[in-house]
Amino acid sequence: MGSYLLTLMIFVPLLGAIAVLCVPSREEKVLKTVAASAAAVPLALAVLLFMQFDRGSTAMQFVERAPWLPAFNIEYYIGVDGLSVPMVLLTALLSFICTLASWNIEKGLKGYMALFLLLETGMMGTFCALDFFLFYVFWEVMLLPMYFLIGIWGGPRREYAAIKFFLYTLAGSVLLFLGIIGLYFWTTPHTFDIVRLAEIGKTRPQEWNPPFQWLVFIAFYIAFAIKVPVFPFHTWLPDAHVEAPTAVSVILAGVLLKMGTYGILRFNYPIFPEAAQFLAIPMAVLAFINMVYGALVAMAQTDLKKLVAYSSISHMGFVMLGIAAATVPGNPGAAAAVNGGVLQMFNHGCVTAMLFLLVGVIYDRAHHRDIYGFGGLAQVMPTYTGFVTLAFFAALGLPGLSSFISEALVFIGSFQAFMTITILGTAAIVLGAAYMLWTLQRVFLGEVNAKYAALPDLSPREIFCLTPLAVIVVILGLYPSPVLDLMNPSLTHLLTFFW
Amino acid sequence: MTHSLAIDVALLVLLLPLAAFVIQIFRGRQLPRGGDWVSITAIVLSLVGSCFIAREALSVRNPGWGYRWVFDWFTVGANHIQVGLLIDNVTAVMLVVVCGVSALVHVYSTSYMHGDPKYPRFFAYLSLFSFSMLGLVLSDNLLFLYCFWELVGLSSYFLIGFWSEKPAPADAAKKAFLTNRVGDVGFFLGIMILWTQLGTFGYHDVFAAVAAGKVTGSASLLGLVDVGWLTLAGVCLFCGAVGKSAQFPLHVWLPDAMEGPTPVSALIHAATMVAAGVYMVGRLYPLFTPEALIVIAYTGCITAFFAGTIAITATDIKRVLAYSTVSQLGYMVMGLGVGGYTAGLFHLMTHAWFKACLFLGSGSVIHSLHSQEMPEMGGLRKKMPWTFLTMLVATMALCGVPPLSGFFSKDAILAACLQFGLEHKRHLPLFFVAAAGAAITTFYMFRLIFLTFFGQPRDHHKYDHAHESPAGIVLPLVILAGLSVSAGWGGWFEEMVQKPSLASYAPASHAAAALAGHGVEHGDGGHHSSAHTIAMLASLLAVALGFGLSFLMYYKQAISADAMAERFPTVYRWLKNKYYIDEFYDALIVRPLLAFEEWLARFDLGVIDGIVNWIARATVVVSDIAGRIDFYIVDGLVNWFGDSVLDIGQQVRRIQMGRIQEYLVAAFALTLIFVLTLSLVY
Amino acid sequence: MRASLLNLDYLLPEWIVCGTILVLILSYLLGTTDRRRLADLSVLGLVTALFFSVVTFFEPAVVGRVSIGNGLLQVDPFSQLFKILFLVSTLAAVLYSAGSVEIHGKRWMEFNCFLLGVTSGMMFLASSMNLMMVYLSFEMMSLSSYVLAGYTRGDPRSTEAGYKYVLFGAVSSGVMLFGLSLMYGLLGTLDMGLMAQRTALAQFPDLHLLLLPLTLVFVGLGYKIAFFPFHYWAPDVYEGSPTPVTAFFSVGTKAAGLALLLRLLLGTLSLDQTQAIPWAGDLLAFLAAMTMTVGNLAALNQANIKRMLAYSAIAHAGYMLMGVAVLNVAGAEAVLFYLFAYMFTNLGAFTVVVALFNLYQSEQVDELTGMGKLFPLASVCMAICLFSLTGLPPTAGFIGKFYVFAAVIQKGYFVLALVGAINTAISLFYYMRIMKAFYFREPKAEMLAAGPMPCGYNVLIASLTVPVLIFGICWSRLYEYCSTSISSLIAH
Amino acid sequence: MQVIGLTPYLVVASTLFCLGVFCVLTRRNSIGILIGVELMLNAANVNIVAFSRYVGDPVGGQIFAILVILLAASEAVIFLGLLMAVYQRFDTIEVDKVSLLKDEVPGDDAHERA
Repeated sequence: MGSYLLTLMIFVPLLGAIAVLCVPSREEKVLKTVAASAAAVPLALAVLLFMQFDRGSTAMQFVERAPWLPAFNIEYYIGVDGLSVPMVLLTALLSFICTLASWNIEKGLKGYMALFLLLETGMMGTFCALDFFLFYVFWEVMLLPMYFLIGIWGGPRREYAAIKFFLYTLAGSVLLFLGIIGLYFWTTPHTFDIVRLAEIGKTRPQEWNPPFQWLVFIAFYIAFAIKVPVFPFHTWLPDAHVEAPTAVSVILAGVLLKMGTYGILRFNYPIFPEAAQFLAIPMAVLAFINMVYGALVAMAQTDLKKLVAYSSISHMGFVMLGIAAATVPGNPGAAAAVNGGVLQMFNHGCVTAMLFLLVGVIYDRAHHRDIYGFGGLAQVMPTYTGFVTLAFFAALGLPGLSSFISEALVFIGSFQAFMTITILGTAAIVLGAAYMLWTLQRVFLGEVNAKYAALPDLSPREIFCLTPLAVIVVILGLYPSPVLDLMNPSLTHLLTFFW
Repeated sequence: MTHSLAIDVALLVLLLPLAAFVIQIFRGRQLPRGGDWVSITAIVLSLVGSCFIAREALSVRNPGWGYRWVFDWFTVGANHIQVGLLIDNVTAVMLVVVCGVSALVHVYSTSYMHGDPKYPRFFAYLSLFSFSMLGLVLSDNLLFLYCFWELVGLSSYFLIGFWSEKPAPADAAKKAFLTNRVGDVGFFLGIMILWTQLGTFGYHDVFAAVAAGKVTGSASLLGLVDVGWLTLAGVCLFCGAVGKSAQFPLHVWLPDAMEGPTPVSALIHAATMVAAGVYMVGRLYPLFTPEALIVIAYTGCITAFFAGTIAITATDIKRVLAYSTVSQLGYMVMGLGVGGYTAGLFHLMTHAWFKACLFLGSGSVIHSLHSQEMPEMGGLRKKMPWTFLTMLVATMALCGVPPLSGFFSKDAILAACLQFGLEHKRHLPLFFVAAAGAAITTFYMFRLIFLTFFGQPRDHHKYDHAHESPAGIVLPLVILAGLSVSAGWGGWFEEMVQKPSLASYAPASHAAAALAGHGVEHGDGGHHSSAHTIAMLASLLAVALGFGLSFLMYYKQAISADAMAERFPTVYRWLKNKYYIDEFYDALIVRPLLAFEEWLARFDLGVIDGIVNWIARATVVVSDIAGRIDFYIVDGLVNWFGDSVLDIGQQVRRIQMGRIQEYLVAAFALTLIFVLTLSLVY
Repeated sequence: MRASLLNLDYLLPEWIVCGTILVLILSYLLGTTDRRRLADLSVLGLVTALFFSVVTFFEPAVVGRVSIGNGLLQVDPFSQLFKILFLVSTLAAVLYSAGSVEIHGKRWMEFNCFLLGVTSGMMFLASSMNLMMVYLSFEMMSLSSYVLAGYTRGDPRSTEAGYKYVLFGAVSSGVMLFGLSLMYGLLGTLDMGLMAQRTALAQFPDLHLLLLPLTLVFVGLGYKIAFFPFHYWAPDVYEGSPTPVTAFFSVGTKAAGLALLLRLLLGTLSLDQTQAIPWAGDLLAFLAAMTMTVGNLAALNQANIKRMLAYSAIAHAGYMLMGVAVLNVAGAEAVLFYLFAYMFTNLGAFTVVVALFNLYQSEQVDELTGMGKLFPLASVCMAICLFSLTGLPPTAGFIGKFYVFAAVIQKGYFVLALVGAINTAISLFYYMRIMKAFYFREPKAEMLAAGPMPCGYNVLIASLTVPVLIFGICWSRLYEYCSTSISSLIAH
Repeated sequence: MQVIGLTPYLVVASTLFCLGVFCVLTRRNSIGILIGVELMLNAANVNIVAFSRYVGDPVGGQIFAILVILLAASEAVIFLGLLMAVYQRFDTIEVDKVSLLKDEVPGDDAHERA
């Protein structure tokens, strides 16, 4: 058992997409069922993976490899370690939830679902690939459906947002592409094998001379930074998030942003530990800017969705800070920082997914998202308000909810490494609370806006979508070990690259 | 009592309110009576458990008594992050205080909140608060403490903003949470410093490591001052207390928090939560270096005096009490700062009873009058005798009239201040300010009593409708008044709660070094010093003075308060406007910050995005001349070429698109350039 | 190597193509004027030729290279692979034109004959081993293509296209011929095999003297391949020509030029082995960079799909030139692979353009909105083709780009690689402009009236797009063939 | 007997070629351009014949030369044929006037000078 688990997980959605295409488009019920079940299979498999994963080992598990292009040593090589399993879980969960959340799509449901499932294949593949070439293929495959999902089903400025997203990401990925090829030829024997490249990075980094290391490191970094997104590459994000339909925003913020930091941890660090160490401070400064700048700009937004989008920038800054701190030699908190960073990736994925789903709920009902345009919704939609409150407080890092532990770990772990940055960065905590509470007050507290006095509360389907996330947020806040134990060995192993 | 039994009881005490919260939040509406009995049962059971633990503590009467229980929460790297419970004398007392006040407030609320549409929700929040507060008291390490610290803030947010459909409570709730967040960030920084230095969160481990001198080195602040890590950690941790215990300059949220329902004010903003800061300082006492303690002492002193003066001019009954609370918290903090560990915590405990009583009493008045403004009250003692009596007792306790409980605790603080002043002469002003503060306290408290209960009714309409509150309200008042009287008797507290010595945590060999490194030891202002007598006299004098003045001004009206206000307009204005602190924050922080955000957002849209757009536009511009690009580049080259080299310029006068010949010219010209360049280069 | 005059059987594909021309003329004279019937005939001929090209590709003797006509021609895997490429693109062009409204029924036979004439010229060019033969076949290809460009009589734009094409072509081939004559003098022989032997032995007094002749030859090739600065004619001619012709030009003639370029640089002058002409690589790299930049930038603002694809074709010539510029086996293999990928992709995209033009008589991007809704299959295929043109996985275009970039980076031309990468990003913008019109906008009311897409076009579009995907996922076999071809080209 | 060396032939050929190029680039009249092209082709032919003698490959070179003449003729035919068509549609054989196909750049009409 398990030998084809990852392959199944990656390609079942693709089969689902094909199946969806075969269903006549007027059979909406059937379409939805097929799509949801195609997304449910990877979720079930991911849970199986979660249970069967050997938490004691730092090696790649569930490895499958087969030659693809022997001439270039390109392989179909997939596997997971403690870093990818949480991401795979997140992807499977959010994809499933999002297929459900998209049931109210009106136009072109068939195409939407097919693209969505294709997107899932891309995401799963990206997190599982252990061959650089394969990784790149999945990385790009993800882009295409995303472009259409934003461009066709998005808001009024969808064309602009879609092309902006696409261009930004592609600009990054061509750099990545050049870096991958360069790395291949500068390694003897030539290889795309990520595991082997990491070994070389650890045992004989002199394989690559310093200017080359730097060039490739920076090329990779920019590619991933665009995805994270790191200031000043972030401007695609608000547009894309705001224009995208709800479920796509969820995937964008919940999964795609994580690919940036995942890439840095998976490629930049193990392959070029020296360059990573050298660039730790610039990376931390960027992380700091992300945290504080994102929070400040979020505060100034009047569009609920934009606010959430900018809060993502801020929260991804925490991740960046954590992983930057992991490279500093002699930092006693390195393990805490990197664990915190990756846990924050997972947590932010859940929390921001909730936030976007919730914004989608209100948009579906009121057809606008102006923070000033509501008021007193707490009385009109109590259940909804309950979920929002939970999500907001999770987002601002309240203890007992998942983000707290990850943010605390990041700060604690980064303190020794970047004292000033960390201290200044705590401002983001206060600012985060400020804009969240401010929004909460504007939208939910105060007098009921007569215009929205009759809005219906959450439907069972919406509750069904939100509940799993809420449960995870609470459980991981109380007891993060299930996820932390998963990644701790792998991440601790990663730290050995730095000293 | 065995170890495991004690822990089990403690866990039960902690988790019962949580269970009640969960039940209430999901099922409250469906339960009979809105489920208030669920919460009440839970908290009463917790109280029983607390008493069980306290009885054990009392029977042992040993300062070293205690149980600890830890478990691994999670692991990062090789670090096992642990959390756990700690039961010792301080905890035991705090448990009883928290559960006691909480239980009484629960009972009180059944009457006070009767008929509110969100009645079940209120009890849910009360349970959540009780859970958080008990966790805060019981936790045995910094991280866990911080978690509950924040949760307490959260429940406070919910409770202050309980009537969220009105703008003022919602604002106040937000303000409270954010102000606290600022302090909490400091607190968290302190935790970070300690963890970075020591790699542990547990109190015991931290103390042991500090005692062993493991925290070394210093941080340079802005390159100006070098501060020892330990001192810095202490000050940072204290920031948390500044926020939560409403110390200057973060006290601004507490008066606003009075927008919440009165039981909440009594429970959270008088008796328990605001005392958490004081409790935390006491809990981490061995950590604080003398330098840190000086900061603490002066912060407390400033707060005590400053809040007291504001209370003089306040007219809202709850606000007077709020400022009084701030002031009393300042006393406690100051007590701890000057080394009066026992005194500070003692005052915490006594203050909890009488301040809860005062708040509930004021709630009773508000409940019957539907007004909080003292100028609209007067002469209520006949209409509300029970309320009047209990409040009077509590006021006397607060002012420190012997032999009520406040007398003992306040006296202990004054004594500690005096003793500290005597030991370190330049810190003697602390004592005088404290003594003056005691007089001010008496003055404004009796002003409250006189304005509310004596004299002629000033608003007859309201007066006529006034009535004594129901038993659900009166009963807690009576119990609390009783405790206000008696809690200080018997000297049990001093016996049980004694200042922990850092040396006791140190491994033997390090003890001496640690003591040496710790510099001046703060003496504990105990009863046995001569300072005590002087302090007691000063205290009594202050009470007499304050009462006298108040009596003259507000009962006899021999001195006109208005005249005084006219006589000292500036002073009055500053006091009335709370020293303009809120305005100051607004002007200096809130507005600039908002402006900055606006600017940043515009910056993001205009500049960063603008640059990107500009690049895009530039590309489009480039592409706009895309059709021509061949030609304009070629054009220049060709012209130059034709005029100077091949002398065909006369023929190539213009370049127009679509003309095949010009294509050819361009191609040839470029070919020639290539050939020439290449033959020159190679 | 079988060297004999009598190896004519290896030229079977060429004979078949030439024979098809005769058969077409004959059957027309005998009264078969039906376009469908004639199309069947020429398709039959082309498929047979294709079949024999494939067969000869695998023939062991061919792998060992077969010399024909006393060294005038040589049949080797390199030439055969190119012939396959030519035949496939001709097949597509024939099928386009069979249903095209631009080519009038009565004159369809002539058109088809010229088309096959171009094809046979290209096929001979791929096999040429003698400068004389090179010029002959080059002209054979060119002369027929001038006619094709100006074929639509009623449209002055078509005439203009033909006129411009012939003017530019005549001048370029004249310049090339002058270059060839100089080469002949310098190397002392017309036989490219002999030249190869001499270059390998470095028997030339001074290869630097080749600077001028080689540059002059580049002019001719540059015009065929349409690379900077000899690309100016391309947008105008592509726009003016009938769409099937444009599609054919953008693939077939480009490939023919590349075949000659590769044979000349690698097969004849052995530039991969000798460092005798150090500037060749740098010059080509510069031209490559310029070509794709100019092509992409100019394409950005085009509203006419045909013209946009013309500029895109120029840009792609730049990418292929990148592979040539590295002057080694890896680069040449990359170019071959890229050509195949590009052929399927570009033909696929053009099929959609042709089909839509037939329906709407429009080539304007902004008019063809909402096609995704009206013609799902064609639009999806168009999307795949455009992604492949951009170079996104999992399409053949990506793999092609991968090989080219790999070769360039391996060689150490980092700046070139970077320019190529940036260009890839730029190109996305205008390709996505088409996608935007197709998918993000609603169809115009008048567009709804048009009938369904003819089934034949759907089949054609799909069968050109499927290889794009297949070669994007399992491409190793195709790559092996490219390798075989190149090794037959450079082994001496 | 005095032997004329290779150089004079090359000089003649180069001159011819340059004249051809000049002609092509400057003539407005399409026929003039055609003549220029013919000049270029013949320049090449002079080269080929001279070289064929010089490198001792009389047959190949001469056949090549004849072929070039042949191809030049057919090229001229096609050129003239298309020129006829141009004349029918544009009423001119001035090369500059045939410019329907171009990049339409907004605001570029301003350049339409004489």
